Parts: sequence; structure tokens; C-alpha cells
Amino acid sequence: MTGEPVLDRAHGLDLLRQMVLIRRFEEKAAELYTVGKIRGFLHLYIGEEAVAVGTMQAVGPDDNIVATYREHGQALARGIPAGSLMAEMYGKATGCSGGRGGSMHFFDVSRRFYGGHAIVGGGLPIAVGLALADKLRSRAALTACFFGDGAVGEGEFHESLNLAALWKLPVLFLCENNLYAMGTGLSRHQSQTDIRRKADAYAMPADVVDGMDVLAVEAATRRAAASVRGGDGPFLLELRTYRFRAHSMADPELYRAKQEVEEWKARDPIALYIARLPEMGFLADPDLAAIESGVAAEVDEAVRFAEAGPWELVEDLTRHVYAPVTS
Amino acid sequence: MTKMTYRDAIREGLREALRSDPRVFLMGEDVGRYGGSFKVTYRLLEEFGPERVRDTPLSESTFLGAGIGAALGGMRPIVEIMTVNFSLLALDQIVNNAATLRHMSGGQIGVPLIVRMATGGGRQLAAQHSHSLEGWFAHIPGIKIVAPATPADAKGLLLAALGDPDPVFIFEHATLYGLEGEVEDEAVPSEIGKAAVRRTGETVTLITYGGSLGKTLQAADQLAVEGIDAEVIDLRSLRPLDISTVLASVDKTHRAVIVDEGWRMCSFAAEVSAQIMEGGFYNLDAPVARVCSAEVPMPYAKHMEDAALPQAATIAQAVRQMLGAHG
Amino acid sequence: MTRDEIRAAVLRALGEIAPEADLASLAPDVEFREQLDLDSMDVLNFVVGLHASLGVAIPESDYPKLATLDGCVEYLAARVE
Amino acid sequence: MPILTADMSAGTLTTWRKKAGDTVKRGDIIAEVETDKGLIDVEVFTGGTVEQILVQPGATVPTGTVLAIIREEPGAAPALAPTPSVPPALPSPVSATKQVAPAQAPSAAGRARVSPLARKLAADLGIDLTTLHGAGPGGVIRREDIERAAAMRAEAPVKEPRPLLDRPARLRQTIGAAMARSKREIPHYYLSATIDMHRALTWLNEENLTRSVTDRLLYGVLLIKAVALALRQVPELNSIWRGAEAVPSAGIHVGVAVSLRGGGLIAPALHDTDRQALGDLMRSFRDLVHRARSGGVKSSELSDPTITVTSLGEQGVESVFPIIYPPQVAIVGFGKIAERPWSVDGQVVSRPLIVATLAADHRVSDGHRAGLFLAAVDRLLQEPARL
Repeated sequence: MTGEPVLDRAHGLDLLRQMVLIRRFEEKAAELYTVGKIRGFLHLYIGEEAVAVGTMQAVGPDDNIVATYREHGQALARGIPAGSLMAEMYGKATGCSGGRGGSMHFFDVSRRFYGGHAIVGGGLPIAVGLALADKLRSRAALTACFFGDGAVGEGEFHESLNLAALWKLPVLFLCENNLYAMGTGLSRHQSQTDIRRKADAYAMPADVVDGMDVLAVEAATRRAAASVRGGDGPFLLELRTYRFRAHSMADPELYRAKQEVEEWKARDPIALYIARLPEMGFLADPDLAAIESGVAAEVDEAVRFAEAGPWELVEDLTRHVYAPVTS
Repeated sequence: MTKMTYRDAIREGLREALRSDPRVFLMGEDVGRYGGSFKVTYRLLEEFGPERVRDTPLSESTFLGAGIGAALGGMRPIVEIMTVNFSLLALDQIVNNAATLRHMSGGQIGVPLIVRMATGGGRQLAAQHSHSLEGWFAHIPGIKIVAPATPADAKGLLLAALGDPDPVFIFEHATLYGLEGEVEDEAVPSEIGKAAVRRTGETVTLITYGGSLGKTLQAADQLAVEGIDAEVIDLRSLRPLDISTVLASVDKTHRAVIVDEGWRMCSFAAEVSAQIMEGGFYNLDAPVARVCSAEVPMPYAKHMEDAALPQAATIAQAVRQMLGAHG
Repeated sequence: MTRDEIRAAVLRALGEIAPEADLASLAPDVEFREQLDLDSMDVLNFVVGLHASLGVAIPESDYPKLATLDGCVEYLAARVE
Repeated sequence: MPILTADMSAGTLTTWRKKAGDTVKRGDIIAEVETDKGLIDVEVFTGGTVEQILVQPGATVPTGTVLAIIREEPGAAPALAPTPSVPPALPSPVSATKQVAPAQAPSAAGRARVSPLARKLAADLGIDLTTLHGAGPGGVIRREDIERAAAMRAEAPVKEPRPLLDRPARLRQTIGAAMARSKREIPHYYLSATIDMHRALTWLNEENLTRSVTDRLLYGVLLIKAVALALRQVPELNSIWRGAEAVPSAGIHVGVAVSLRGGGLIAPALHDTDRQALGDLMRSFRDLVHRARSGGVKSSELSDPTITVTSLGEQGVESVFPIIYPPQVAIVGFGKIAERPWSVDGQVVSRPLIVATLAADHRVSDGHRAGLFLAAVDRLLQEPARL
């Protein structure tokens, strides 16, 4: 655990609170799906909380974020209010995308959160473009681009890494390797399963980190971000993690053994972190209880906000296809 | 007014854009050192430098996607896809990002992007390099499609696109680059969505765009000798479609022939024909006729390619048949 | 009302029921039936027309007196105050 | 039964993982369900003890069905009511998917709005479109308008009242076509009867004395009403051919043949002739004749008669043998009224007599029934006050 970030009590507890918020938010989403409040597709982040929370510590307010359809964790870690995310999954007009995107398409331009993207790999070129714009405008910022191990199979992954490296663009490629591309294990969809080594093909610096250890994730991401901000061009950080739930709500998980899931659950990122906090003198029982009740209230308030939200008027169906004509 | 070629008119437009707006930059295969595969961006690299005239790797999906990302990032990119034939590699970015982000984000995001593509056949490049697919793109709400047929419009529509907050796709027929025509010195942006009557007539309305305008005017001249007075309408933009100008003309002539280099079935001509039927049903003395490409992959041999493409003779013949059959 | 005014009214009524007839060349003393193609409906409409323009209610029994133009004028002149 | 996949509406409970009396906490797997996507675990979201299993393994139930009852621990978050939040129903499908088809362009000035089919049909039948006013929305002329114009076998007179030059020729052509077809296809048979009009005419004269000029009746109206009432007793004569079948018409609308100035005739129907009082019948009859002869009647205004009456008495014709107008199945002709010797109670007296002739389609009616019809007309004319 070299290069451990200097940890003060507030920061330590905040990391925990953020991970618990994501966990409880996702559990509530699952519940709401079973009673039809949330429809369509729903991809839960449970098990990968440390990745979103850890990486987000190294991403500043001026940085851009491009994520995937499993983006609830990133959105919450970025600070988008749980209420506007829940309302979006309800399809309400008060949702963060006005009810137009749903679970897979969270947008919040005020927080430079450029979307959940449902086409695997579709977000990578967008991230490259955002970084290109920042470079051309000599704007000191990086673009954090999240994608899964499945995206590594897309042509756009290779084109994007090449173009970013070629033009030395400030892109922080963050590969959340949860070992499965939906129902296809890593070794069954990649010839080279050590994903970070793919950066070598584009002369791009890379690193790998245990995605279940939020402190390690934060440290690795700070190092990677520093490299990008230093002007050396893009960086590929592979975060090895695991999702405790099915790919989406409609997945009978035939492709993996229950035993394997249990083994990974034994390394639950929240439990791991809680276990180490006392040795650092940060956590007392009331702190944990306070975090749980605070999160529970926040999630309940999010549900109330979503339930109360108005539906969009059908008359507005054709809005937002083109810019409103100003002339 | 100065006489210049279609390609020079575009270059003037690009130069004016690059000079007047620091946010503008060009991206595309061989647009820099090579000077552009159709010589449109010739010597722009020397004038504006590699930051703003960027040769790209052969990664259409990613550099077009990067164009979208840069547009999100505050730039005004002009992406050149060498020909519409290679745009197929970037269809996902066009359909699922460029055309969709504004809607999916509930109106938070606009994509002020210009994409230029050469299009059409007639140069014996055989099946993979001779497509005319404007009709596909015109099917997609969220983007705009223009097809300049004259040097004046080549510059005018480019300048108009620069002012447009939504993605504009400019289709330049590959046989037009050498066409000469008068261009205003102080070029004023043309209006996207407004058709032009290139020749007035009373007997029949010939409707076309882009590369087919020349052949259509030739057909009108041939028909004039036979006492058939044809009106020729250059649509100039496919989406939005200026159907009112078309209907006003059909209201006068009561006959319409549409000339479109796309394949007949599900062609753009089919859409124009449907809208004429919907809007001008009682003004028709004959069924709307369509002169399109033969439904074959474009053959290489000249006599075969000519047989496949609409020609002045086949356009004139369609009019004679219409008058013969329906009086 | 002068005889000429009455004659004009009669011709107007005839024009209503036989628009195509050339009334100017109508012989005043020859029966209408021989010069114009009239049936009982035409006669009824003619009588209704006269009633409307001159206010004279002509009973069916007097129809024979209206057989010619002069006859009509005589008959009506006697009844119009 | 939880909703476990995007388009799940029902599920089959395969196995229970808990039984009555077991305690469960949030997140426990309580059962397994077979869905369209395969076997999926069912998670419980509230802690408590399983009180009762309601659905047995193997049962397929719709989503939302209560599978088991769990008595919650005090203070546990209540289970969410399974009411999916459904957005409001679309106000109307049209508005939601309003197709933006271009609005119908106004037609060039002076160009009638005519459907292509109607334009072609009119050309085939030699019907002058400019005289037609379509019954369609906004006066659009469609197939039915052309067919009605042709069926009236007469072209509506051209507007200007001046003598019509080419009309008789075109008229002759249209009437000729219909008559030829009628003669060829319909097996006509004829019956005639002589009717004493004494009572009818006497009543008429007295009746007219009590009426103002404008309400005066003609004897023709008595004949028409008698025919209409008689048809109630022999309805098959009031049938219309619909394709291959002659269908008795619901209403009785007698078409009265009216000769037009300068030749040709039209047969406007007097609607519900049997139910109209004589005064009303006379008024609409007079109005139709007056407008027809002064060129004001549009073919579209003339509703389709169910039978026709033609009277040529005034032209001195004694009896008429008319041709049926398709798609009707009968026609009644009346000759002139003539004073002739007639025996009454053994005495020979002079009486105003009229010959009524019935031409009928033998495919639809027979002589016996036709005879009853003519007898009914005669009987009705003997009691004019009841017409």
C-alpha cells in the first residue's frame, strides 16, 4: 500500500459515506424496479463503489467526466443530487436529464458530467474530443473517461487511445474491469487479459489497481491524474473490481458461479474499508450509525422527490431535437 | 462577384471561418499536409498551423466522435469525412451521439458541429466509392442535411452551418469540385431549409439537389426545344425540406418529376413524392415520377455506370412519358 | 297601373317559366300553348308569379281567360286597382 | 411477484427459500422465479418473519401478485405498495404522434378539387366537371358525385338560362346509355288500368278554392300520393338493385319525371312521399320543377328515387309504356285525363278517365302483385280526402 494518501478523519469518513450512499441508493433502485416505479434497463453498481468514490477524489470541478450506462456510482460521487437521479429513473421532468434519458443517460452539464452512454465504447471518442477542445483552448483540465472491460473489444477503444496518445490529449482512461462483458468472461473476450498492457501499443503510460480498496484507488488515480495534468498526454488506469449483482435486472447470471460471487463479496469494498478504519483511529460505532441513518434519510428524500416530480407534457415531445429558433 | 470553382469557394469559406473564429478548427484524413483528397483544404495547414488543421489517423468513428466532444467542449470543429462511403464507419457517433445528445440530455447539450463529405458516383470508382446516401442521413431528426449544387451555395451553406447550434452535414457531389460559378465577394450565409427555383416553367416541375442539378437543367433545355416548359427546383437542403416551394410549383404545373442519385427504393425522392401527394393531391394531373439510380451496386465500366445513374436523357424521357400517358 | 306596366309584368312572369322563350316575338292574340311548351305546372307557376307581382288571386276557373297575352292584360287590368 | 425484467408481466414461482415462521432481513433471497430471461432470485426488502406463503411452487401469476405475507419487525421501513407509477395516458394518440404532413396546398384559382378517380370517371362518362359541386368535404368532387350525376341520367342544366345549344345532344347520349342498358338487362312486363278521376277532381276543385294561389294543388300530386301509399301494400315494387340482389327500400321516395325546357328530363325524388301531406308534397314538387326548369338544381341535391312516376297526359298521350330506370324495379305511367263514357251502377255516364300503366321487373315482382298495386291506386284515388 505504498503512496498511501494522507488521510484525515473528515476525508476518511466522507469516503465511507459516499460508498454507503451509492450502495443504499442502488438497493432502493432495485426495490423500486420490482414494483415498476423504474422501468427499462437498470445496471447496478453494487460492489464497485470504491472505483467511483476513489477515482472521483482525483477529478476536479473543472475536469470533464464521460461514463457508461452503469454510471449511478459516478454520478453520485460527482455530487449530482440523489433526488434528480431517482427522478430521472422515474422518467420525471425533474430528472437530471429531464426524464428523457433514464438510468443509462444521466447528464449534468453544470457538473461537466457528459453522460451515461449506452453504446459500449461510444463515449471514448467524445472524451477524446472534450480533451482536444481543452487542449486547443489551453484550458487546464482533464477528461475522466470511464468504460468497462467489454469496451476494450470495440474498435473505438483502440482508435481513441491512439488518437489521444498521438495528439497528447489530457484524457484519463479509467477501465472498470469487472471481469465480465455482460455474460462473457474476460478470458473469453480478450486475447490479452492484462488490459493495462494494451496502452503499451499506443506508447501510453498505464497502471492497475485493486478496485476494491478505495484508498488504493484514490492513490493510483491521483498518480495517473498528475501524469495527465503534467502534459504527458493520456493515461490508462485499470481498476480491477467486481459487480455483486447481475449485469442488469434481467440477467439470470448463468455465466458465473455463485461461489465466485461469494468469494468477491468477502472483499466487499465497504466492509474492507470499515475493517481498516479503527486501526487508523477514525471510526467509532456512532460514526457508522450516523452515516447509515444520514444515507437512509437521503435515499428516502430522493424517492419522495421522484414520486412528487411532475411528468413532462406530451406537447413538449418535439422539444430538444434542434436548438430553439432564436431569429 | 468573382468566378471560382466549387472547391475554391469552399476553401474561401473555410479560410474565412478559421480567420474569424478562433474556436473553428478542421479535422480529417489528409486535410493538412496532403492538402485534402479533393484539394479543398489545400495550403490551409501552412496558413493556420497543425493545431487547427489536423490530419487524423484512419479512425472515422473516433475523430468524428472527437469532433462531437470538442463541440461539447466549446469549439466549432469542421470534420471532413473523405467520402460518404467511409461515413458508414462513424454512423453510431452520428446517429447515437450527434443527433441525440441534445434530446437525451433534456436540452442541456448542443452539438455545433459541421461534417463535410464528398458524395455520389460518376467517376468509375465502382461500388464501394460511389454511394449517394444523403437520403439515409435526411431520415435522422436532430441533424441538418444540405447539398450545395453551385459554388455560391458551397460557400454560402458552409457559412450558414457555422452559425447553426446543431450538427450540419454538407454533402459535396464529387463531380462538382471543378464546377465554376459566380461567388459574392462578401459572401452572405445562405438560408438552410430554403429551395431555389433555378429555371421557371409552366408544364412540369423537376425537383433535384446537389450533383444532379446540372443534368436536370440539361434535360429542361432539351424539353424546351420540344415545347415542354420545365421548371427546375434545387432543394439545396434535404432536412429541413422546403416542401412549400415545391408545392407552389406543382400547384402551377400539376406535374412533378424528382431526380435523385440514390437508389430508388426508400430513396429521398420517395419522401419528396409522398409529401407532394400529401400536400398537393388535388393539384396533380399525373402520378409523381422519380428518376433514381438503378438498384445495383455501382458498376465500374463507364457505359454501365452511365446506364445506372440518372442522365439528362432519362430525365427528359420521364417527362415525355408522363405527358404521353396522362396528357 | 298602366296597361304597358301590366303587359311587362305578364311577360316577366312568362320569362320565369319559359326562360328560353323569345317573348319579344310573342303573338299577343295567339294562345300561349301553341307558341310555348307549357304544362299545368308552368301555368300554376305563371299564375303564382302574377299573384306575387300584381296581387291578383286568379281562380282556376278563370284560367281560359289567360290563354293569350292580350287576354291576360285585359283580365288583369280589370282587376288591378 | 416482482418485476424482474424489462418486459415481464407474469412469473412462475419455482422454489421457496424460506418457509412460514422463518425470519428474513432486507436483501435476503426468499424465492426463485422463472422469467422470460431465465431463473432469477427474488430479494426481500423488509426484515420480519414469514407469516404465510400464498402462492405455491409451479404457479404462474401476474407481477404485483402477493406471494407471501411477512410480519414486519417494528420500525422496519414499510414495503412499497406495488403500484407502478404510470405516466398519464396520452391525451390523444394524434397529438402525441402528430405527423407533420404538409398542409393541403390551396388549389390554383378556378381549379376544382377533384380526385383523380373522379376526374377520370367524369371524362369517361362525358360529364362536365364544372357543373358539379362535390358532396365531399370542402366541396371536393369524388367518385360518388360522378356516379350520382350519371345515374340521374341527366346532366344538371348549365347555369346560364339562355337556350342551351349542345345540351340535348349530350343529354340524349347519357339518357340513351341508361335506357339501352335497362332494355337489355331488365325483363319488363306491363299492366294497365283505367281509373275514374271524377271524385278526385271534384275534391281537388273544392280544395283549391279554400287554398291561396301559392298553395294550389295539381291533380298530379294526388296521383303521386296514391302511388306512394299503394307501395306500402306491395313493397317489392319499391326495391332497389344492390349488386345482384333487389332490396326493398326502407323509405318510399317517388321520383317524378319532369320535362326540361328544350328537351330531356330529370326525375327528382320527393322524399318520404307516403308520409308527406299533399300541401308539402306540392310545395317541394313545385319548387323542384321551378328550379330544374330555371337551371338551378344541382344533381347532387337530387336524392335517389325508389320508384318513378311519369305523366304525359298533358301532351295528349293516352297511355304510356315507360322503361324502368335502373337500379329501380318498377315505373308507373299516367296518360291524359279524358271525358269518356263509363258505366256506373249499370248507367253509362260521362266520366274523366285516366289510364295508369305499370312497367315492372319480372325478376322482382309478378303480375298478380302488380295487379293488386294498380287496384290499390284506383281505390285510394276514390277517397281523395284521405290522401
